[in-house]
Amino acid sequence: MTEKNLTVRYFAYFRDLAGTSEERVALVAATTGDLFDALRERLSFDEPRQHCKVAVNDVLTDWQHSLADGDTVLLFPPVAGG
Amino acid sequence: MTEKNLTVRYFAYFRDLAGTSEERVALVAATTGDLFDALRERLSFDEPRQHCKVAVNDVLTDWQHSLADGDTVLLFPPVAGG
Amino acid sequence: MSSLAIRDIALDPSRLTQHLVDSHCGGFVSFEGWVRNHNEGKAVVRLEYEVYTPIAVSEGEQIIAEAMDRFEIGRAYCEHREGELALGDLAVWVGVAAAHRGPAFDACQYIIDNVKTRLPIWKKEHYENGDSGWVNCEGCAAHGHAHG
Amino acid sequence: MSSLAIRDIALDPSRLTQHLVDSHCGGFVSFEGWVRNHNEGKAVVRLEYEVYTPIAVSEGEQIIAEAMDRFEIGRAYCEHREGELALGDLAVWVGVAAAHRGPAFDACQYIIDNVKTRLPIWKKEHYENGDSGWVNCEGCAAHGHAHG
Repeated sequence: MTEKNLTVRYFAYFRDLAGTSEERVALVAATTGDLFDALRERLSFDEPRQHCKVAVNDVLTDWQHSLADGDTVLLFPPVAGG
Repeated sequence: MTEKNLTVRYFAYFRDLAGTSEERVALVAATTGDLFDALRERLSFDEPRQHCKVAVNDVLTDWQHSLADGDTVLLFPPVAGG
Repeated sequence: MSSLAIRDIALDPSRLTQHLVDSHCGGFVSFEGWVRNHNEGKAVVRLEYEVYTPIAVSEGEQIIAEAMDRFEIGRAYCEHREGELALGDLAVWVGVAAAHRGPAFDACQYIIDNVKTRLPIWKKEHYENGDSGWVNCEGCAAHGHAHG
Repeated sequence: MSSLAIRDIALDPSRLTQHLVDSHCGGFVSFEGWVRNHNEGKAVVRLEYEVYTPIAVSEGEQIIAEAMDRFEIGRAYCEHREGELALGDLAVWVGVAAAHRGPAFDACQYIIDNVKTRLPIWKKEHYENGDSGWVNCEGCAAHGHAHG
């Protein structure tokens, strides 16, 4: 599998951990789930997938979503509206 | 059984039927239920007891309440607040 | 302060909410009953509420005490109108503040359900065709008492 | 008009209710979420909401469309704050108007339950002792991320 160039945007707690709100990453990641696992290891957070959300190109999706070169992935830590 | 002197107060639909908001009645009525039945016949209304309410001397009560001479009985047709 | 009041002037939800502000309570649920323009297919133009206030207040306070007892809530308050109301006017307001929203929803519904069935309040509707009638209680047989 | 909006200024319930006035709907239920002075035993002095607005709005509109579909209601509307809030400020408002109150209560609760769990909104609390922390989601494990 070849690497994909992705833009990852971080919010709230994840932004604090990443130390940035956005970065370019080149990754051999087939799905949003793969990307999540790679970032979870790199940023050392505990949250399991089911407590987080992900959007690709501004549309909410699931952890089986196949990533394409050039995608912008939004990584949402556990939400707490209201 | 001797007659009791009661004050009966009518509200809303019952006042329209009675043509007055209050009257003195002298009645051989042991309970609020007896009074209800007598007035239901005299005023010719259809409502059964369970759709109406009664208070004696400003306290809500049931249809088994024993009446005493001098009591003021409030007769409430079906309520429709809200 | 009483937990229920009968008013002969317009109810103002923002003033009413002030009764319930509590820095311990993050959830607030309110119910507002507005005068509708129709009832059972008839066009309503205005209505009157008749209230027997002494018992409406004592029974209303009892309902709110029951709600405080049954549900984990902080505060609850209710006001009901009497007199003449126009379309869109506020007839009844119930507000409940609680630490958690579930009990606030449950208590608010409990209070309005019981206010509607237990308080000595009667509603006379005036219809577009000139008729008027006392509205039957919720849950009673569906026949009104229309008068010319 | 969108059925959900994110605001960076104070929410005003009386203005919001105007979105929902409908002469066919006699029952109106609203939920207000106020900033509390405590959370999990810690004294809160203020908080910030971070919102990712494009998805908060599209997902919020989806939630309200679901509520309109599931419950017999006439109208529903929601606003959520972003930015800095003080104690007692209104963080979220949900209003539902319906011909009958049962569906209005159910729909209002459905909307707030889903707004809290599905919208990309995060809350950072600032505590009396100078700490601050991102608040965990409802239903997630009860551990916050406190930072000095």
